[in-house]
Amino acid sequence: MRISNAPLHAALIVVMTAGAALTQTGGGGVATLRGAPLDQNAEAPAMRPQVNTDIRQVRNYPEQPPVIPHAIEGYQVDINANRCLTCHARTRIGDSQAPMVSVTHYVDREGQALAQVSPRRYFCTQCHVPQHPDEPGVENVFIDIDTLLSQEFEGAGD
Amino acid sequence: MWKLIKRIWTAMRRPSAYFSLGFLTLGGFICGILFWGGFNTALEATNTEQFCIGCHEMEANVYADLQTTVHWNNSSGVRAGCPDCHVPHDWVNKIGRKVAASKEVWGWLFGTIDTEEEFEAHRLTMARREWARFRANDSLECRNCHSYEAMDFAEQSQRAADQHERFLATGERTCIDCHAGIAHRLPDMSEQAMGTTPERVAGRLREVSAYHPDRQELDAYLSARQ
Amino acid sequence: MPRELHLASIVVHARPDRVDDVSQTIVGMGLERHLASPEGKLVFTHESESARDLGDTLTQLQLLDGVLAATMVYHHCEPVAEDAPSDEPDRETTP
Amino acid sequence: MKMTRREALKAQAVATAATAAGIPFSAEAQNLVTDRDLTELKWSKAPCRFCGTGCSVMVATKDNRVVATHGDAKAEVNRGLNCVKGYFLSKIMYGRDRLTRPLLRKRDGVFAKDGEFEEVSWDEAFDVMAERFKAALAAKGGDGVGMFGSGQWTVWEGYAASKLMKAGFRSNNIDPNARHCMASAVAGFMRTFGIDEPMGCYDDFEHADAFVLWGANMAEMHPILWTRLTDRRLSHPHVQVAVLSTFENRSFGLADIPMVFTPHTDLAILNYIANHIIQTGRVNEDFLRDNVRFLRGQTDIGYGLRPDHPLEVAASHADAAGASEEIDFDTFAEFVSDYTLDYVSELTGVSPSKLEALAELYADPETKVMSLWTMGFNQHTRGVWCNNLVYNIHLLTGKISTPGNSPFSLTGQPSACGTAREVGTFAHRLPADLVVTDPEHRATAERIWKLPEGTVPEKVGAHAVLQNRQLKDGIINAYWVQVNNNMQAAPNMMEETLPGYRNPENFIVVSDAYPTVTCEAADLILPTAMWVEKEGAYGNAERRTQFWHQLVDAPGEARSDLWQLMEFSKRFTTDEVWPAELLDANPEYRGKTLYEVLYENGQVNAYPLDDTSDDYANDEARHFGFYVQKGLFEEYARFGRDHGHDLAPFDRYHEERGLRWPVVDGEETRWRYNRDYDPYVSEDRQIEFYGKPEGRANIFQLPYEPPAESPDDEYPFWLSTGRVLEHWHSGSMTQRVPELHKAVPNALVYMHPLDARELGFNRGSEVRIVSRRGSIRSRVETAGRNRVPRGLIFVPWFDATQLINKVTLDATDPISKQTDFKKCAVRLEAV
Repeated sequence: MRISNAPLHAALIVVMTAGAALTQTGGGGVATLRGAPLDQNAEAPAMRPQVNTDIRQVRNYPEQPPVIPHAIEGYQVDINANRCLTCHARTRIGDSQAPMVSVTHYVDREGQALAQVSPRRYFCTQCHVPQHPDEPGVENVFIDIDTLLSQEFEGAGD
Repeated sequence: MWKLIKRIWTAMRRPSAYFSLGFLTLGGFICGILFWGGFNTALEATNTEQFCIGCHEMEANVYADLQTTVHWNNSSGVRAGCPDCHVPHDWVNKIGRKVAASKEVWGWLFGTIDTEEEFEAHRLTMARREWARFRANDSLECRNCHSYEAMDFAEQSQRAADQHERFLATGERTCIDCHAGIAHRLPDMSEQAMGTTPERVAGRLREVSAYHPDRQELDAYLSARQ
Repeated sequence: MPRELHLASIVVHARPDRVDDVSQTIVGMGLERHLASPEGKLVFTHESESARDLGDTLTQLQLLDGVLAATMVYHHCEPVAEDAPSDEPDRETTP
Repeated sequence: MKMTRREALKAQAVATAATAAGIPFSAEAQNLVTDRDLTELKWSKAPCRFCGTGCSVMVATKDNRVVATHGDAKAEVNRGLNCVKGYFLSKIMYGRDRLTRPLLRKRDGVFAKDGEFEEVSWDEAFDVMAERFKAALAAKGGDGVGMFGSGQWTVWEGYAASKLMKAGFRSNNIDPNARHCMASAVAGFMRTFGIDEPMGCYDDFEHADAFVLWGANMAEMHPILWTRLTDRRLSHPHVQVAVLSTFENRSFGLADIPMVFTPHTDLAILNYIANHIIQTGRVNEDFLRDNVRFLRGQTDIGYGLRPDHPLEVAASHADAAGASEEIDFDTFAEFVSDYTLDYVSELTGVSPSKLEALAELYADPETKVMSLWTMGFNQHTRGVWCNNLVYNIHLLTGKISTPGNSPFSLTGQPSACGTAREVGTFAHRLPADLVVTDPEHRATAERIWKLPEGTVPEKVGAHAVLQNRQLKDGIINAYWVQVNNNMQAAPNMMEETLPGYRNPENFIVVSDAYPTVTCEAADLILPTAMWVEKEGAYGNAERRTQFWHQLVDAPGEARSDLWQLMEFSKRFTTDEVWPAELLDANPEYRGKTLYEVLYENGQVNAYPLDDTSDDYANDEARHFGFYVQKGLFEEYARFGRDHGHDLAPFDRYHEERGLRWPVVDGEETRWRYNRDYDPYVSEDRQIEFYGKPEGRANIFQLPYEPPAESPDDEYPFWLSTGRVLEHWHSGSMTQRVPELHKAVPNALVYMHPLDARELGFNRGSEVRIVSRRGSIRSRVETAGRNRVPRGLIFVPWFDATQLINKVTLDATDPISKQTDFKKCAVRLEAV
């Protein structure tokens, strides 16, 4: 849980000591991602290192760009050099044993297949992002197609 | 004036009539220590980060680069400053590096690199010099702190452990081959900038010159060499 | 005598109006139901330690009231090592 | 998915049997579902829900749920690409905490300002809400109510809202959050060209030889346009990219000319470039002679703070900030001659060589230049000036309105252009660039809306920042916020935003899909349908209007903003809200509901339900009994057709990947003001800026003036705020996508490592960021994606746990009223 008791206690104190303060700050019981009354500041969560397990995450659908299962802190991706491609380029995967960039990345804006990764795909982190161990404040109930199909079948069979 | 110099010189050449041999030997020894100590102190003074960033070009460029990297901030709080990586730790190599460095003093005096643009223009040349040195000494300065023998593969990511076992243990590659750019921004690694001469690609710069739209030629060259 | 695993899948075609009770009966016989179609086709799997057991079951199915046909589609047989359960996790199956 | 060997065998057995029997089998049994009927998805197009780029995405639905999204290969804007946010659009509607019932603050069963939120019916919600709106209208007329909308409203939602406020409630107190975002660009366009929005289009990316990013960090904020720019730069080695900002960001990764300048001094750089063009004899004299006039703009115009603020009292022309007078070229040339290379280099902290290289991109007649900007210029207390000054350098060289020569104002919201600007949901505007202060414009609106003369009030309404001030001061008492999170977005939250929302005199309604911090400060929360839960239309930064169908149903009782606006209007009669004299003069309007007057006017309800698509649901059309969206759009389109803002017929937009207005004879317009492309240009002109008299655009003489607040001994740091790639605006959608949250979980303070050292902070230390107005707690980042110079910190604003707008200053551009979120003075303290 993101919401710790400290801000709650603080809010209670405010309420008890000054009735007028309630209208100033009272959240009214609606759960937001805030984690503290609006007029107070909770402790900023600690910065944690990027996930570096190399365990690939299941994609939500085939078209989703995979998230990066390793840390990329300090990786240089600019006009001078591209650290990602030192492992993921076609010619590098023999040494690195990393997944090769998808063939979709060899197609230019006009739909022409190129010999090299298309320049418009050069900045990898526009689509592929590393992950931190921080869980979101609220769950997401997106259902992927496979789960939906199996639910549907079970529904039909009953 | 000339007479004075001549008189001193004569006095210096004459054997001592006043001091014992022992005194002279001992005195010479002490003077030697003082001189030597002074030299070393001066040498060490040039071997500090403060000296390195005494000139603006270093402070504004490579030192600024360093401050965002793992050699500046890390979990165990060990920091590597400029001399840790750029000056050998044993004396002979250190003096050698210092003599070589006198060229940099020349560059500083005569303003070879005064602006950020000039620094960027020379970044590749300077970086290459360092990569070549690291390759020649098998990444000696890296190994002052990081040795293969001391690596705990259980603590490394699987990816890193695999690569170290495969390439570092076998001596097939040395640290800098894969870790160039770890402390400073990489210069333009494109083919146009790097060129394709053997000297420049010999050290497997392809490890860091990953990608440029038209660097097929370099790839072709590299595969032909293998 | 070495133990064997017999795993078979069976398609049962039941009368559409009898699908539910036929299905229930078959599950009661120890088979596992997987799929069903509106036309009354049902897919079951059957696990046993002998081919005879499988044959008997098939016969019983064909004779069940409300069943039009019962057909074995897939049969797999392998020895079961006493100390090595066959349930060891396989490699990850999704690419 | 891990399977035991036996399970795998069984799955194979089942699959074989299923195939033999012709039965579709489930995904649990096998990894691959092969039955086409089951696996076939319904793919439909929709524009992305996030920024103003206007990428088109393909959305897959199955069983009333969105199951996948990907970039639309047929769309010219993005040709199959999305940024990481766009790729995760499938998940934005599925946060567990979607609002599904209206929530009202109650105590003992009745509304109470200090009550706790309780679920209520729509009827009860609207009853209480109507009562409060009626009371405010009765007491104060239109001044007592207000609405804060958005550049995320669909076109018809913004249009319906504008009608309800401006004609129904007869109040111009309606403003969009685009005020925080685009207002300076709008004022810049109106002052220089007389018509809003860029003359060029995204095709310029494939034609330019040089790109200049004026503060825009496109690599993060407009990633798909950045792919087009990157494509051009890396594929054509002669192309140059100049990146200007107050700190080094990801866009510097492509920079040939990187430039970190002292905040606010961009004004001086722009004047230096003009000076350089003139001094080196590269003025395009033919172009100037035919197409340009010169004006001297008003100076010393203040900072848009409250009138009693010392800075406003000291400003000599705060009351007439937008004034100007005509001058000639020589006067202008002499004025900019003060902006010498040495002076500007000194002021900006940028080396002379870089400044010269930048100026040469503009001066060289052979180089086609695209200038790009967004919040760096617009969120600036001289933001309108910045916009005017960048047009100056394009006009001086004639580098405009031709492919590749393009001063291009980027937008931050999906329909900042389509809704906020074109529909005219600003406090001073009406559709198609008309304004409420012009009697003829009001008459046009009243004629098209079939309303009596004098319905639309003349008085300019309260703009975004003023609305918050008036809520605090108790002037506006009934207030409705739709599709935005202004508690988090507005400046100086503790002094100017929160007090107004919690002022006991006021009733605050917030319509949203998720419980935001704005909801938390509200009295009534209305659950809202979002994105493809309704039929919609957006207009992007290159004048492209794009439509989408309703693809899935909204959860629970959530309803679209359109439904809410129109349904609410049924609760008011003209007799209740219009003055007696208006009704006396027009008795036929007596006794009607606002719904009848505004939406059942024979135009909005002109298209029957049958006209809606057979393939898609349309909840609003079904509810109201006619094709609402089409009726609203067609009525709205009357404003712009034959007036340079032509929109195509409604149905065509459902077929196309958008069209760029003006759409004349079925053809879109790519470069306006150029006869080769724009049918509105006269036969005898090659270039004609037809929004201004004689078709001449204005070059403005405007100086550098200092910012409202600068660092001092007590508050020694500049604070700049902004966005990150992975989150969009206040994060209310992206923070609910786990992958995006995990990519960037929290806001951080980006600061220089040596500044951190001096203050005794490590990377990761918790610090308090303190200004004269408020403080927040955050963590120090000395590495990562930005490299800030000493003396400046950058804090993104997406994080609800770290409301950086508690710290910012509510200084605005005095002309555009847009807040400067990029500059104020702060200090840092250890926690």
